[in-house]
Amino acid sequence: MTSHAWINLAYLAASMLFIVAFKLMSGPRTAGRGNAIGAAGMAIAILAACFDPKVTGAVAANGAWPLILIGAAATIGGSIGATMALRYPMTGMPQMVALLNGFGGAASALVAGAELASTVAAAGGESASAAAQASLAPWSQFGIATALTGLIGGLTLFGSLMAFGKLEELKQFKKAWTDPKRHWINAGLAIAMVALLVAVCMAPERQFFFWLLVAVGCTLGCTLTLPIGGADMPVVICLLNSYSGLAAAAAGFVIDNSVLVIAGSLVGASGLILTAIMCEAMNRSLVGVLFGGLGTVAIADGDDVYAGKIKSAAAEEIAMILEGADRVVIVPGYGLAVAQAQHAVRELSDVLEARGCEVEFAIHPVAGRMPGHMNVLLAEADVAYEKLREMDDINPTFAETDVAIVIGANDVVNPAARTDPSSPIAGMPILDVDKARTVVVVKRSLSPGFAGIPNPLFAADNTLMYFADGKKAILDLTAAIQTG
Amino acid sequence: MTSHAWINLAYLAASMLFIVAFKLMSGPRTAGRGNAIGAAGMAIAILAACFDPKVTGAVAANGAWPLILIGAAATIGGSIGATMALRYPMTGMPQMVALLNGFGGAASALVAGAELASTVAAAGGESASAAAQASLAPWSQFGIATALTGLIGGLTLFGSLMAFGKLEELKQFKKAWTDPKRHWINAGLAIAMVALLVAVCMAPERQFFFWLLVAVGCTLGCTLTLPIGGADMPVVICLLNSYSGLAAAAAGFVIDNSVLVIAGSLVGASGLILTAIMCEAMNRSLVGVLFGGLGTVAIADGDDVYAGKIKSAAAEEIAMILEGADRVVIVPGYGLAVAQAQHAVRELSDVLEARGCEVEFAIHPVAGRMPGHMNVLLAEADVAYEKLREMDDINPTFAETDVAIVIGANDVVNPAARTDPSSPIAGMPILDVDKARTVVVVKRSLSPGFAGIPNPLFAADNTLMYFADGKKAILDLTAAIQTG
Amino acid sequence: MPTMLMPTMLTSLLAETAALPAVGEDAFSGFVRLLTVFLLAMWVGFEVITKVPQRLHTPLTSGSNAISGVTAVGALVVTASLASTAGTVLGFLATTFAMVNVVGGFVVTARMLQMFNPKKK
Amino acid sequence: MPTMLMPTMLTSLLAETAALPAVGEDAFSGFVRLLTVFLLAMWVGFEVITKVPQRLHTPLTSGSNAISGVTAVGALVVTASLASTAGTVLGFLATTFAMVNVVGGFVVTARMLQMFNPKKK
Ligand SMILES: NC(=O)c1ccc[n+]([C@@H]2O[C@H](COP(=O)([O-])OP(=O)(O)OC[C@H]3O[C@@H](n4cnc5c(N)ncnc54)[C@H](OP(=O)(O)O)[C@@H]3O)[C@@H](O)[C@H]2O)c1
Ligand SMILES: NC(=O)c1ccc[n+]([C@@H]2O[C@H](COP(=O)([O-])OP(=O)(O)OC[C@H]3O[C@@H](n4cnc5c(N)ncnc54)[C@H](OP(=O)(O)O)[C@@H]3O)[C@@H](O)[C@H]2O)c1
Repeated sequence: MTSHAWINLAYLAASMLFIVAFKLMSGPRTAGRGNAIGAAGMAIAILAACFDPKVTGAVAANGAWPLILIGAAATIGGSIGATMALRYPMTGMPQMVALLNGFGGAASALVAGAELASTVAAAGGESASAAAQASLAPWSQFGIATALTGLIGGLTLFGSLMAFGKLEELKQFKKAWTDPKRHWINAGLAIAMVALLVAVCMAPERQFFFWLLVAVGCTLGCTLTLPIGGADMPVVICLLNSYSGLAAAAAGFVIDNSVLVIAGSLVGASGLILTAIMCEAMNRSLVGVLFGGLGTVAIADGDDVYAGKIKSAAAEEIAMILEGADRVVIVPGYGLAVAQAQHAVRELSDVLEARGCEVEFAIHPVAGRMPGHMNVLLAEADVAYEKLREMDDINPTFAETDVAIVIGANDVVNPAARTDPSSPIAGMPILDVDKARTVVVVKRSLSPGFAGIPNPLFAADNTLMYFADGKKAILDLTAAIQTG
Repeated sequence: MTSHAWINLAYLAASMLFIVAFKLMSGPRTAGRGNAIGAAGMAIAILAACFDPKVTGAVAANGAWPLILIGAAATIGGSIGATMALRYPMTGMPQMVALLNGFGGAASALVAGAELASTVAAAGGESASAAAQASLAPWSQFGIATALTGLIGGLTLFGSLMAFGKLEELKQFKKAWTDPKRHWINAGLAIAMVALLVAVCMAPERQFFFWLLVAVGCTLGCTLTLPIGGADMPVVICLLNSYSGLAAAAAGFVIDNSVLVIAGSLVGASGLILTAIMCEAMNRSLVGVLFGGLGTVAIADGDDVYAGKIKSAAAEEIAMILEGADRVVIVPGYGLAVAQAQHAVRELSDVLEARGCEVEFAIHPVAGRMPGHMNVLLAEADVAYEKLREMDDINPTFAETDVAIVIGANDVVNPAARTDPSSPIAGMPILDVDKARTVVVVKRSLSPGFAGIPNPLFAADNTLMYFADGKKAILDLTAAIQTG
Repeated sequence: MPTMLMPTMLTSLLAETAALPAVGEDAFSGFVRLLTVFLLAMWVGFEVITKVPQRLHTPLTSGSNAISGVTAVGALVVTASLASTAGTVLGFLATTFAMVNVVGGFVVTARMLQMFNPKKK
Repeated sequence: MPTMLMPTMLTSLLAETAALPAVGEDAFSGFVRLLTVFLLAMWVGFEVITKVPQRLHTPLTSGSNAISGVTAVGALVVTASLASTAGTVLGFLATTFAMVNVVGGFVVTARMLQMFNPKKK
């Protein structure tokens, strides 16, 4: 409340820059500029914060100490962030985003805790401040907002950590936690949460309640995320992203600062929208994702499905088939990212095109482990944007395709989604590669994809399996074509 | 500032309803609901205003008087508004909207004046209020906002009145005011405006300056609108609509009320967007519209264009041509509205369809005197929505059209827009009726349309003129087909 | 070392800022708050309206015109507060005009939109 | 006549409202103001983001993630105000975490987007 008006003006400018950033980030051509403008807005907001009367007051009283403190924290945090961002492999972007997201939630919860500690300190003692005492009144904006920030922040932190673990495929997270007891545990936590929310709102000065509430939030972050199947993780990350925004907005109510409220709610809204768009792309309901997990559907055993029907082929054989092909569609999946085969694939497509063959890439919206994952990888390898075709666009053309080369994709080309209503991925729109004259599937084994289910495509009459690591397979294949 | 918080909450609810209303009003299916929700929001805002502490204080001090006053004003205003809205003929909607818009601007200017008078009264006298004195300080928010409200409000009022006069085709407004002296007059007014703005901001308590500023605004409303050609009036109305919103928003800064600010800026933004969309549809630049007028381009004389080339036909002859037609496109224009021929046209299309002929309507975006004018009229006559085709949609089909019946349209089918770069309507996209096998033009004479220029279409080889009042012409034609 | 001067300068800059008088602080902060609301609402307006179909322009113009009559709220309050004779008279006029705009605007829009409604009979 | 009672009742209702104590008025009004900003910004967010092309989801998620690190503003202030030891320590942690989020988020987004840029070499 007590801040010089021009600081508020700077915050307002930062808020507007954030909106502009969002606007630009949602267009393919302008996204880079949007990101830069977002960063500029952040710089303005942070600079303005340094001139906050509370900060200037502390500097006037204590000299450079406060500045050294925040400088140190910013340097440490900034370097960790920059290092992570620059070092983490591109295939691991989803995990990285989840982790950063968790840190944002943690920061909001900690801000609420710090504000609470400082306000309690200011309300007591000799020079007790009336404003601080008013903040600590039952059901004050400060109290309610503090409680919500702590809860959402904790939930975001641990939810994100779990998502990180699952996406990083740490073995502790390999299996979704489907113990039916979890419903009881969650119910108990929900009751505790409500009770503690009320307690913090009624008596904000009891910091113990606050931290207990944060702990409940953290636990809920785990128990709610663990049952969700890995295939649904991108949805969860978007949702957690939204939560981290809401936590920042709630922190804005704690410190009565509109830039936090605006930026936080922008993020909150965009996260919700992205979540909805993504659910639609995977043909799942949000509620289903959040509470369903992958359920207990009986999953057909791979051995039954594949028994005796698998035809495998080597590079030379496939090269011969490709020589007669006029149109080839390449279908990349998560395996492409694992094998880092994007450059190899690009070369293959160049070679095929040089021989007069038409080559296109079919991009499934949830191929990989993050929406847009394949686009990022293939763009890295300089594949022309026009050749990346979206699902609805390219599906009708498979019937006129001579060879579909599936590289490390599995669930997104699983015809069971179309044919088997009891399948866990039933109803998910898939790429209809099985309609192509010949299907070549490059993968290392018959092991299932993310959803953990067998794929009848591998046993189809027109399918040839090409067992090898993705990159090696494609390099060999390219060589075979060039020598053949 | 001194208002009970729940009133602010009601204002907030009203603001959100306004946003929802705008959202719904921009979809064809939901527009009616949007309008109703907007009205509900307004009701809430007005009801909340009755509980404003200033009002309740006055009621506590003076009994029912204040309520009777506002009740009387609301009743008078409401009944005038309702009567106008219900009585005014549908063809006159554009004028009606312009008029209502002017009243909105006037109201905002008057609110600013009233607030100023009351504040000056409160700042003086025995029980001088410090808050009122602060409001009257130089360059206070109150002073600046009051000045802007008065200026924009006055400009909106008189600009709208001029637009009304032009659209109503009052003879005083028949010719655009193109006296070159007007630039000097406007420059003088602009200087006076700036000087008075500064004067009001520096000394808000001098009410004389304020009213002088309002007068300058009113004059500018006239001098800026009068030179603009009637054909550009819809753009002007949209722009004035935007101004009335901005005036309301500025009034919100005067009385420190966020519902005025939010609703006003919504209207301001939407008006600007509509203006831009409309300029694009007419292929004109906004600056050109505002400062260009129709210019002094030498306009070809009608007699030269038409000399000896006009072929006119009677109902029976046209009926015979229509009997052999498989596809007929009806092109309505402003004359349809004047003749109120929409029902007759609908009947004609029914009769033609009953004989197995395909009938469609080609709707030019600026046909009539208001965007959407033709849609409203034809919808009134129950023409199915699917049959109303937009320009870009239907233009390619004229080559396969046997007969194009142009009813009271002129400028929107004038091929000079395509062929004559010196024409005042050069570059405006038009309906390519001249590509149809036969063109029948229904109008009363060879007099020009809104832009005041001759139309080479009338002299084309494949054009037949059918001179008569629109409604009578169509009724006769229908009768001729049925008897023929 | 000149680089060492930077923190010192920043420290004293910030410390001096603290000593600045907070003149007119509240009034201006209030303005920034309203400005925030104004800019956000403008943005919402821009976003919501872009891409209206052409045929809805007329009803949208008249509907938004009705909403701009929200100035009635200010008119009501200034009239009913009876703070000065001039204010009350002007307020009375303002209320009347605003209500013409509000009622006329919503009714005329409803009338127009009804024509789009196929089930009107 | 019962209809005549209405205005009388309204008058006394309004008159009584005036006498209500304005308890907590400022605090709650402040809340409503922030709530207004919150709702408007949410709306802007919804409008701006709908219909992002699929392939921008990842950079958009990470970019918006970076913006949610705006909580750094609050963290900085509470740390540097040195109001209590616990507050400063917690604030220090909060600042660190927030800056990881901010810097990491923007850098990673820039890195991703660079890959979409055809002129990158
Ligand atoms: N994009 C998103 O937003 C997102 C995020 C998270 C989860 N998901 C889920 O992830 C799945 C994505 O489907 P997807 O078809 O892309 O992938 P997938 O179903 O997970 O299948 C990946 C396949 O790649 C193969 N593979 C792994 N490493 C390889 C290597 N080095 N060389 C060659 N092949 C390799 C694997 O088989 P081998 O082990 O036999 O080689 C596996 O069958 C869907 O279930 C989706 O719902 C999507
Ligand atoms: N839609 C908008 O937003 C809007 C708004 C304002 C202005 N404008 C401008 O208005 C023009 C619209 O073009 P338009 O082609 O629709 O109309 P127009 O060019 O104004 O022509 C109208 C024609 O209708 C004829 N007419 C009038 N009364 C008639 C009756 N009772 N029976 C039969 N015919 C009658 C007139 O000729 P006779 O007198 O010989 O019968 C005239 O040629 C454009 O210049 C446009 O820019 C558009």
